Order: sequence, then C-alpha cells, then structure tokens
Amino acid sequence: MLEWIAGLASWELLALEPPGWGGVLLKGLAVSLQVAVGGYLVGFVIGVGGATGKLYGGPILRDILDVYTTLVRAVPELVLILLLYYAGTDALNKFMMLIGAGPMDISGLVAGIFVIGVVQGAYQTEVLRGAFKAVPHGQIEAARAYGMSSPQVLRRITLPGMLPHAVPGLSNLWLIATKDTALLAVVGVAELTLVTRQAGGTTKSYFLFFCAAGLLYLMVTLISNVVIRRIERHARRGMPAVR
Amino acid sequence: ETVRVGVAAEPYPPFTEPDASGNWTGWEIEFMNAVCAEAKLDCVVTPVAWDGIIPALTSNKIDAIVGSMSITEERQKTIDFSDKYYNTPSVIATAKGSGITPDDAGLKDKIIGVQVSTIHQDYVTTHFGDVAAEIKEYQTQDEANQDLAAGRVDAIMADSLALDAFVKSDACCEIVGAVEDDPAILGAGVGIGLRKGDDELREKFNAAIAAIRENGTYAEFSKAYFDFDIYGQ
Amino acid sequence: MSSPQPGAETGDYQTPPAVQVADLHKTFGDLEVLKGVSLTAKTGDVVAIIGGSGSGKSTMLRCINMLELPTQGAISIKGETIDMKSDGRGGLQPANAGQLRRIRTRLAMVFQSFNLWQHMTVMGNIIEAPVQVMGVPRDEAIARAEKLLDRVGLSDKRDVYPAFLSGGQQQRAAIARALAVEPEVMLFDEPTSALDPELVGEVLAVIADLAREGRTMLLVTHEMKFAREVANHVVFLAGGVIEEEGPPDVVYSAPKSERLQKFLATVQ
Amino acid sequence: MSSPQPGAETGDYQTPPAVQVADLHKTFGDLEVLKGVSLTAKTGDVVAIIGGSGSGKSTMLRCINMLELPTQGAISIKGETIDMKSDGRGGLQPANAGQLRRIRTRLAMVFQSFNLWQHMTVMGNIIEAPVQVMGVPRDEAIARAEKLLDRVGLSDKRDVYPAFLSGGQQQRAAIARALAVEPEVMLFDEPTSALDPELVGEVLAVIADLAREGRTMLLVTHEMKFAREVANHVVFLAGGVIEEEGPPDVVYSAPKSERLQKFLATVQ
Amino acid sequence: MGPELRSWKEPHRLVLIGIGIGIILLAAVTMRWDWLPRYSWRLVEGVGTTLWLLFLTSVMGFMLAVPLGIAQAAGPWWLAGPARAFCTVIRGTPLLLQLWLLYYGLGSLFAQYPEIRDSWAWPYLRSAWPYGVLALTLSFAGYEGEVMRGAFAGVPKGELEAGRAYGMSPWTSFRRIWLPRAIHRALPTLAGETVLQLKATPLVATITVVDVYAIISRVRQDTYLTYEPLLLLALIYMMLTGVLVMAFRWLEAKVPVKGG
Ligand SMILES: Nc1ncnc2c1ncn2[C@@H]1O[C@H](COP(=O)(O)OP(=O)(O)OP(=O)(O)O)[C@@H](O)[C@H]1O
Ligand SMILES: Nc1ncnc2c1ncn2[C@@H]1O[C@H](COP(=O)(O)OP(=O)(O)OP(=O)(O)O)[C@@H](O)[C@H]1O
Ligand SMILES: [Mg+2]
Ligand SMILES: [Mg+2]
Repeated sequence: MLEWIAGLASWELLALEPPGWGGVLLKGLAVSLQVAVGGYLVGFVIGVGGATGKLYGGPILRDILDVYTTLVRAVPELVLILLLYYAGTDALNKFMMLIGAGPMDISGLVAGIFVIGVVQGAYQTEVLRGAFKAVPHGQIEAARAYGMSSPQVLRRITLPGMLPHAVPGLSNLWLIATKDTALLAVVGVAELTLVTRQAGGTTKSYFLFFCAAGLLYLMVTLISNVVIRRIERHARRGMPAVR
Repeated sequence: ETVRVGVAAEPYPPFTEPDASGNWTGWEIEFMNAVCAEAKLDCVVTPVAWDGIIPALTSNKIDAIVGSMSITEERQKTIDFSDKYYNTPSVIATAKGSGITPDDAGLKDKIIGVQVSTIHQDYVTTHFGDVAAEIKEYQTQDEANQDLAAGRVDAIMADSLALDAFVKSDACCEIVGAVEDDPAILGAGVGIGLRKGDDELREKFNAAIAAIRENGTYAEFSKAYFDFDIYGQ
Repeated sequence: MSSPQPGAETGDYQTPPAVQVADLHKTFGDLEVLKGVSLTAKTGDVVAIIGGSGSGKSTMLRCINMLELPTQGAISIKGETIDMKSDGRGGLQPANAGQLRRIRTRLAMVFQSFNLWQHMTVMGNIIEAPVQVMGVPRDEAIARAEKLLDRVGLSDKRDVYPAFLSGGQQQRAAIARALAVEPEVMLFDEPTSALDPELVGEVLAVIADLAREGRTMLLVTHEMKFAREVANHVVFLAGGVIEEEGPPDVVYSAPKSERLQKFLATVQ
Repeated sequence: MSSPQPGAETGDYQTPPAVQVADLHKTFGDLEVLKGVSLTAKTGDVVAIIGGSGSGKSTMLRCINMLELPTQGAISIKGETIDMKSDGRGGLQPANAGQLRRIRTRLAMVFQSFNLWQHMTVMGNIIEAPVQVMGVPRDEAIARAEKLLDRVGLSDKRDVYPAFLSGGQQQRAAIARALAVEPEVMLFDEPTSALDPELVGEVLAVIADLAREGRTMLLVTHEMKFAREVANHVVFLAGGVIEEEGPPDVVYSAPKSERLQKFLATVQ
Repeated sequence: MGPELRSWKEPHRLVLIGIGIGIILLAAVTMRWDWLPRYSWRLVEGVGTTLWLLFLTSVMGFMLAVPLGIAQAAGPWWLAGPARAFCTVIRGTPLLLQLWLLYYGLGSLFAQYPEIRDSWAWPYLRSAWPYGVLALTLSFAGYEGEVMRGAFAGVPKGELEAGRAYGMSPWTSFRRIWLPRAIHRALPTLAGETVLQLKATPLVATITVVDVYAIISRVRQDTYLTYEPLLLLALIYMMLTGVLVMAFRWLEAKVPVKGG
C-alpha cells in the first residue's frame, strides 16, 4: 500500500521531456500564474472601487455592492465558473444569434481570468474596506481640507495610509488566487492542479506528483513573500514598531 | 462533419489516459476511433473536467461524451445515450483471507467502501445498507482501494475491471466474487452520452457500434486490453 | 510684546468679506452644538474664537471648510457662497464638489490633533498639497518648504516621520504644512497648545506677518493673552451661540455678558 | 488665584523621596536627548518641568515609568530602585518585570496625546485599570469613576467613544483615567494643553487637592503661569541637562542662566 | 456615519428583494426539481455536518491563530521564525494536498502498526473526521495567523503604552487592549476568511466525510442535471454566508468608528 510513498523514488517521471511529466507541470504552472495575475489585478480594481463605494457611496450603491460581495463570496467558485462560462456564453451566443451576428467563442482562459477577478473583487472589497476604516479619520480630513479631490485623497493619502493594514489580507488573497486557478480545470484549462492529477492518475505516482506540485506552489509563495515583505516594510515606514 | 467528443480530463485507465506529450490513449479512445471511422465522422478528442462535462455538452461546447457513463433511467431524463458499448459485472474485494462473502451474511457489521455517485454506491446502499456497519464514500476508486489496503474499510465494491487491476498490483487483497445482479440499479451498461434530441448523431453511433461488433473490429482492439469480452451479455 | 492690529487699518469695505458665516446650525444626533452662529471676517482680519471646552469651537471651524456638514446655514468665502443642498435627512450637503475643492485650496487648516500624514516625512507632508493640488513644481515646493521649516525651527527634522516627533514639533510641522499652500484664509484650531512660550511668541509673529500680507485668519485658542495680542476681533462662543464679540480691548476689559465675565475671571 | 505650596510644609525629610532620578541619559539613534539629568521629588512635591519644544521633557517623564528605556541612569520610586540590567547594546532594560509592574501601579500618567483606548467608552477607559489591574470590584470602580467624571465635568459623555469627543474632553477623560488608579505619584505631560482657562483653573484645583492629599506630581507644562501657581519646584530642561531649578519664585524672578532668562523673556 | 441599520422597506431595497424573488420563482417554474424530496433529509444532514465542521475548525483555528499572530508581530525570533514558517507552508500549499497527506499519508502509516490497530484509538484514527478537522483547523490557523499579525502590529503604540503605564501585566494588556483592538481591526478580514473556510469544507468529501457538497455531487452524478443542484447548493451556501456576514456586521458595529 505504501507504493504511494515508494513512488517518490521514481524521479525520472519528473523529467522535462516526455515521457517525463516535468515540462507539463511547468506549463501548467505558467497557465496558473497567468490566470492568477490577471484575475488578481481585475479583482484589485473592483476591490478599490467596491470599498470606496461601500464607504462613501450612496445607500443604493452600498446595497448593490453588499449584494455583490455577499453573493459572490457565498457561492462556491465552482458554481460561479460553471454558471458564468457555460450558461453565460450560451446566453451570449443566443443573443448574438438573435441580433444576427455569428456565435462568439470565449476561451476558457479569458473566462477564467474574468471569473477569478469577479471572485477576488468581492473579497478584496471587504479587505480594503477594513483597511480604509483603519486609517485615522483626521488624515483624510486634513487632505480634504487642503482641497484634494476624492481620487487624489484616495491615491495620495488613503491608499498609502491603509496599506499596512491591507497587506496581510491582500497577500492572503493573492495566495488564494494562485490556488483558485485549479477550478479552471472544469472549463478545460490545463493549469497546474489538473495536469498534476493527470500525471498522478496515469502513472499512479500520486504522492510524487502532489509533492512536486506542492513544492511548485510553495515556491510561488516564497517568492511572493519576499515581494510582500518588501511592500509591507515600505508601507509601515512611518509606524514605530510595537513590542 | 466534425464531432467534438468529450473525455474526462482526469485519467481513467485503462479506458482513457493522457501521456506526457498530451496524446490520449486507452480502450475507449480506440473504441471512439473505430466508431467514428465506421460512421465516417471526423472526431476530435476534447478533454473536459468531469465536473463540467455535462454543461459542456448541453451548452454546445462538445457534441458527445465517451466517458464510461452507465445508462440509467434517472440520467436519461437529462441526456440521451447511445446503445451500450460495454458492460462489466460488479464484484466485491476484501483483504486476503477475510472469509467475507459477497452477500448479506458476509457483509454484516462490516465497513464497505465505494466510489461516490456510482451504480455501486446505489447497489450497496440498497442491498447492504441495513446490515453494514458503515458505508464510506470515496471520490475516486483509487482512494477506496488504498483504504482497503490500509484496513480502514473491510470490503469494497466496484467494477470487476477496476478491481481486477488493483488486486493484481497489490498483494493485500482478493476478489471474493460478484454480487447478485439487479438490472434496475446496475443498469444496462455504458453508452455514449448525447444531447437530448440529437437523434441523427445517436442513430449514426448506434449503427456504427453494431457494425464494429459485427465485423470484428471491436474484438480486435479489445484484445490488447482484456482477455475476455467486455461487451457482456 | 504687542502686535499690530492689521485688519483695522487695511480692511477694504468695498470688497466682499473674506469669510462670512450666516446662521450656522450643527447637530450631532441629539446634541445641538451650534444654534445659529453668524460671523464676518474682512480680508486681513484676525478673529480669535474663545469659549469653554466642548462649546463647539472646533466644530464651527470645521464647518467653515465643510469637514463637518452644517445642519443649516450658509458659508461664503471671498464673497462666493458654498453651494449646498438638502441631504434629505434634515441636513445639508455640498452641491458642487468642484467648487468646494476650489474653495478649499484657498483655505488652510491647522488641526487640533495635527493630523499629519503618518506615511510621509515632514517634508513630504509640507509639499504634498502644493505639488498634488496646486501643481507647484516639486523643486520649487521643496525650496519653499525648506524656508518654512527654517521659520518654524524644524530644519533638522525634515526627513523624519511624524510618529518620531515631539508634540510641539508635530504642531510646528502642521503649521508649516498650512503655510505652504499660501492660503488666503487660515483656520487655526489651537495652534499653540503644544508649544512652549518661546515658540508661542514665534507663532504669534508668524501670524502677525501673515495678517500684514493681507491674509485672513480665524483662530480657536484658549490662551487669552495670545488672543488678545494677535487678534483684532474676539468671538466668545457659549451655549451654541456667539454670546459676545468685539475688539479684544473692549471684550476683555468690559465684558457685558455674565458668562464671559465668569469665563474671564478665571484667567485674571 | 493662588494655590498652596504643599510640599514645602508637609515634606517629611526622614522618608525616602517619592521620585529620584539619577544621572539619566537617553539617546535616540544619533540624537542624545538627555545627557545626565538628576532630580528629586519629595512626597507631596509638585515639580513643574519646563523647557523648549523637543528639549526632552516628554522623554524624561516617559523614562520615569520605563516607557522609554534609559540609556544610562537610575530611577527610584518611594525609595525602591527599579532593577535594570544592560541590554547588551549599550542601553538598559528592566531586570524584574514583576517589580516594574508593581511600581507602575503606584504611578499614573497623562499622556501628551491622551492615548485613550479607542475601543472603550469613556467609562470603560476609566474603570479599566482599577478593575483589571488593581482588582477593584466593578460596581465600586464605576461609582468612583462617576465621581471623577463629575469632577472633570464629563458626566454626560460617560458612554461615548473617544473618537467622538472634543480635544479638551479627551484630555479630561485622560486625567480622570489617571486619577482613577489613586496613584502615589502622578506624571502629567501637558495636562492642560487642550483646555480653556476655566478648565485650566479646575485642573489646577484638582492638582492642588491631590498635593494636599500627599500625592507627588511631576508635570510637564509650557504654561508658565500654571507652573508658577501649582508647583513648589520648577525644573528648566535645556540642551539635555537641567539648566536651572528651584522654587518657582526664585526661578522666575531671578533666573541665573542666560538661556532661562531668554526663555522667560518671551513670556513676560 | 453611525452603525445604524436601515430598514429593508426603503424603495430600492424592495426592488432588489423583488428581483431576487422573481429569479427564484423563475427557477422554480422552469427547472427540474422532482429529485428534491428524495434527497431533502440527506441535505439537511449534510448542512449540519458542514456547519459543525465550520464552527469547530474556525474556533480552534482562531485560537491557534492568535498566538501565531502575536509571535510574528512581537515575539522573539525563536518564536517568530517557526510561526512564520508554519503560516508560509500552510498558505503556500493547496489545502487538498495537506488533507491528503494527513489522511492517506499519515493515516495509512498508523495502519502499519498492529499496536495502533489494536488500541482504543483505532476506531477514531481509522475514521476520516479527525483528519478533516485537523487539516481545516491548521489551514484556518495559517491564514488567520497572518491576518492577526497585521492586526496586532497595527494597534496604535500609544494605547499599549497607556496600558503599560497603568501597571498592566503583559497578559492583562494583551487581553484587554491589544487583542480586542486587533480583533476589531481584523473583523472585516476575519469575516471574509470565515466565508472562505466555509467554502473550503467541501474538500473533506475527498476523504469520505459526507457534507452538503458531497450530497449535491451525488445528485449531479445520479441525475446528470447541470444547473439545478448547483443552484440549490449556491442558495444553501448563500444563506449560510448571509448569517455569517450578519453576525460579523453586528460584532463590527459594537464599536463605532469615526468616518467609517
Ligand atoms: N521614538 C523616537 N525616535 C527618535 N527620536 C525621538 C523619538 N521620540 C522623541 N524623539 C526626539 O527626541 C527629542 C525630544 O522629544 P520629547 O518628546 O521628549 O520633547 P518634548 O520636550 O516633550 O517636546 P514638546 O514640548 O514639543 O512635547 C525630539 O527632538 C524628538 O524628535
Ligand atoms: N463626531 C461627533 N459626534 C458626536 N458628537 C461630537 C462629534 N464631534 C464633536 N462632538 C461633540 O460636540 C461638542 C463640541 O465639540 P467641539 O470639538 O467643537 O468642541 P471645542 O469647542 O472644540 O472643544 P475643545 O476646546 O475641548 O476642543 C462636544 O460636546 C463634542 O463631544
Ligand atoms: Mg476643539
Ligand atoms: Mg512632549
């Protein structure tokens, strides 16, 4: 039964050239990263807009944003992606047909970035809202008193001021984004988790390939952490250390 | 005419599995090639994750599913099936020398493992649900096999092919025999999944399946995989 | 030491007043803090606002640049009235964001709690508004900031973050930040609370200078002597209204209202 | 108005001094803020610490209860010297956490920036230390806190969070918080900076009361008049050392050092 | 802006509620729901399992996260280092992998030893539940430890100093000032993480724990229906999330924040 672990010894399965699966894993990682970066950025734009809307918007906007964040965060991503990709493109094509245009084929990759972005946007809205609230109100008042426009206040005072409070939450979300890409398997995108399962299932060396994939994910995390720590050190520059 | 044939992206040897360069092989792939050649259809393999394979079919992203799908009444409410193209008996495996028999008496107070959402799960729940101590549901057959080896379940029920391969590769366990047949649950075998109302394609496939059974092609490519007739009765 | 009383000589009675507050009301929940305050400051005036703790001095100053939205009333800066509309819940809100922003660039405020931007150095705090809001080239803003830092005696702290400054140093940085935008009207909320007498004298001199340049100033202070020396008009706030106002000499030497008499008695 | 000079009459020369600071040094990076300060306050003394902005007044006060760790020097409270050991980097650190904690419960501090706990109401802030540190029953602490709130004139704000208070109200809440622990020694960092003259008079009365009860007080202030009225000993800090000290009458009327003369000149 | 809860009777809310009801009605009429009665009891049981799992693992995970956060924010290097390493590894690898390593890796190692197989603990060790709870707890602790680190570091220094100045022991000042302030700052993030945890629970289905997600997968496989079971699942998770979010809102509103 321990062939699982014994399978670890078959290093040659990780060779970069077929029949080794190393190259396939790396290609899967590249796809995952592509989707993660794209989705995260889309999510950040939505998050900044959503958080400002929730804090400073009118009651209607706030309610709509509440519905958005609650719905999107509540529904499992798998359901969202199935609905948005299959039902969504289906409806889109029926609509195109109705107005006489040809059907459109939306690639799984684009759909994936869109879906991850929508999901990330909801979570980032909440993280950023918390961070915005942590900026002392006086700092924002001072900026308004000096005639800054709302976007200027956001860019010059609120965003840098809330950064130290937002970095931990945002970095969590980034790491989640890298792993959420696994869901794109459903729409046939060959990302890291799917190719790992294929490799494991074909060769029966599950343990080996899951460890290999785990290490790849961990590497992404470690590299991300270096960047995150640097951002955080920069963000906390005006704050005395607590002991 | 191009037909996009969906296969499960997760490997299911010996039926469908990819190699490291992305080519799909296995008995079901050969079956598909034979059927398509016979029906003069231009078939392309399109891997889709198992979770998304039905929506992919209904939203026109693929046209047919060749994925060891058992034909049941319940499923026929949602999609159509071609005629069956294989059917294998269901068996019970236990640890070597356990003395367990594949019936009510043998499985009394035992923990039984099955793969979730299979006809086997249905069968075990219906027939042994009252006597067994617990029925454990696994996402894949592989995991159920491992837990049998680890002693966390006392018996597993699955397709004879899957268990045959397992007991051959692992000395821990043995097949103790087939369960009593129940066609209502164990179904009418495996068919090609099709969109509801796509009758033209279904007719073509049915004719082709009958033809390759007839002309020996079916037996020919099956030889390399199985030493018995997988078509069943 | 005594300062000139600039407004009295230079006031031009043809031009509109620098700041005009008419019938200002402000309510926080159930608490009515301001109950109809009216105030006019001519160009070059230095108006000292005095009154007990919690009497609404800060609130009034904050209403003038709309940091606190008035419940009722009107505010004009240099003759331009800030457009306001009802917010539908019994209060007011600005009707024209662009106009408000433009007016705010002509006002500068020194906050009671300083409100320095914690993620910028002292220098960064000072050049922020000139560079970002008024479009002054960076080099020029820095050169000007250096002169201001010199003036408030903070040159050695230019690259320090606010959290590492003493209270008085923070206050001086806040004053330099306000001066950097060269505002026409300055709002000071207790600009000397954290300063020692030596520096109070300095700030006094700076304010007198500014008045001479024709800038208008409203300052909340609880240092009566300071108010007397620097202001040409004193306003005493109590019970949500202006209880008494007038030139400092008159107000201080011959207070009419009983409340003001009591308030001043504790000082002498 | 004039207050008694309590320490002078009630000081008992047999008992150890309430606060003794010996040769205190403090360095921030390259900046040597304190260069050897020594100070003795007898029980019931009210010591006023004056000096320019950034001269190290707050730092000295913060060193006394070890919020800032001295680079060198010794501090005793009521004859008990705070155990310190080298931190291996040229500074000192407390050697005995239990002792330090015990000593701190006998000290109370009012911070220059108030540092009220933002997640508790005014009442919560006041009863926190008595209930959590000193084990006073909650009811009793609340009853006492209500008297204190009355004394500082904040009864109507007992259930308000600090963010919604005016500057002076925050300062009064901070003073009430300090009084609630009934400390033997009180450290005030500019306790009246945000207060109007009326309230300054109140605080002065409170401090005089406390001195009469035999409590010792060290207060940093930049209001010379206040210092003169309330203190029986004045310390002038400049250039990192005590430039001059003595009874207020002597220090104010006949300053010896040139620096102090200049400093006081700006006040008169 | 106060934390006042506005009424649902405002016109735009009525419109939103109307749209919601419309969508539900449309789905009820045009889709196939005949399977629902057969699975309803199992669904209820599944929801129970999911909730219990969520509650257990997030409470235990949070209790682990607090020391992890404080160790990183203010601990000595020999505590901060391991805490950071733990959070990094947990956050850096997929939960599924952790779950499998625990259940199939560690779990089958136990089975190797007859002493363990014969001991009283075997019935527990052979079931999947403890492994699922352990993996989810560690995962929550890893993510939340990171959030708490930021929250602890963000509490204004002056307020902690005030605590110290009043003679609070480190423990009292931690319990009364640092922790509540940090939790209050972390609440919005915490709410999000808890919802994430809710959606992480279905992974335990892979090690034979039957939660609501497993039941829905079962329905999907049995009927080959695409959208109906998924929509029901979405609805169930939405209701669970709604309750969670409301609970956190209520907690958040307990301390008003100016300008919030
Ligand atoms: N944490 C710190 N890091 C670096 N420098 C500091 C720090 N705290 C204070 N300083 C510096 O030490 C000097 C003394 O500060 P301190 O706060 O003791 O002054 P102060 O006498 O209280 O002044 P004020 O009357 O303005 O409050 C100042 O120059 C200040 O910038
Ligand atoms: N955001 C707010 N919400 C509720 N009440 C407030 C708010 N801001 C101020 N108040 C209350 O309004 C009153 C006036 O406050 P304000 O800050 O204007 O006083 P002030 O005259 O500046 O006092 P001080 O001299 O103490 O600074 C006070 O009672 C205060 O508690
Ligand atoms: Mg005020
Ligand atoms: Mg100070």
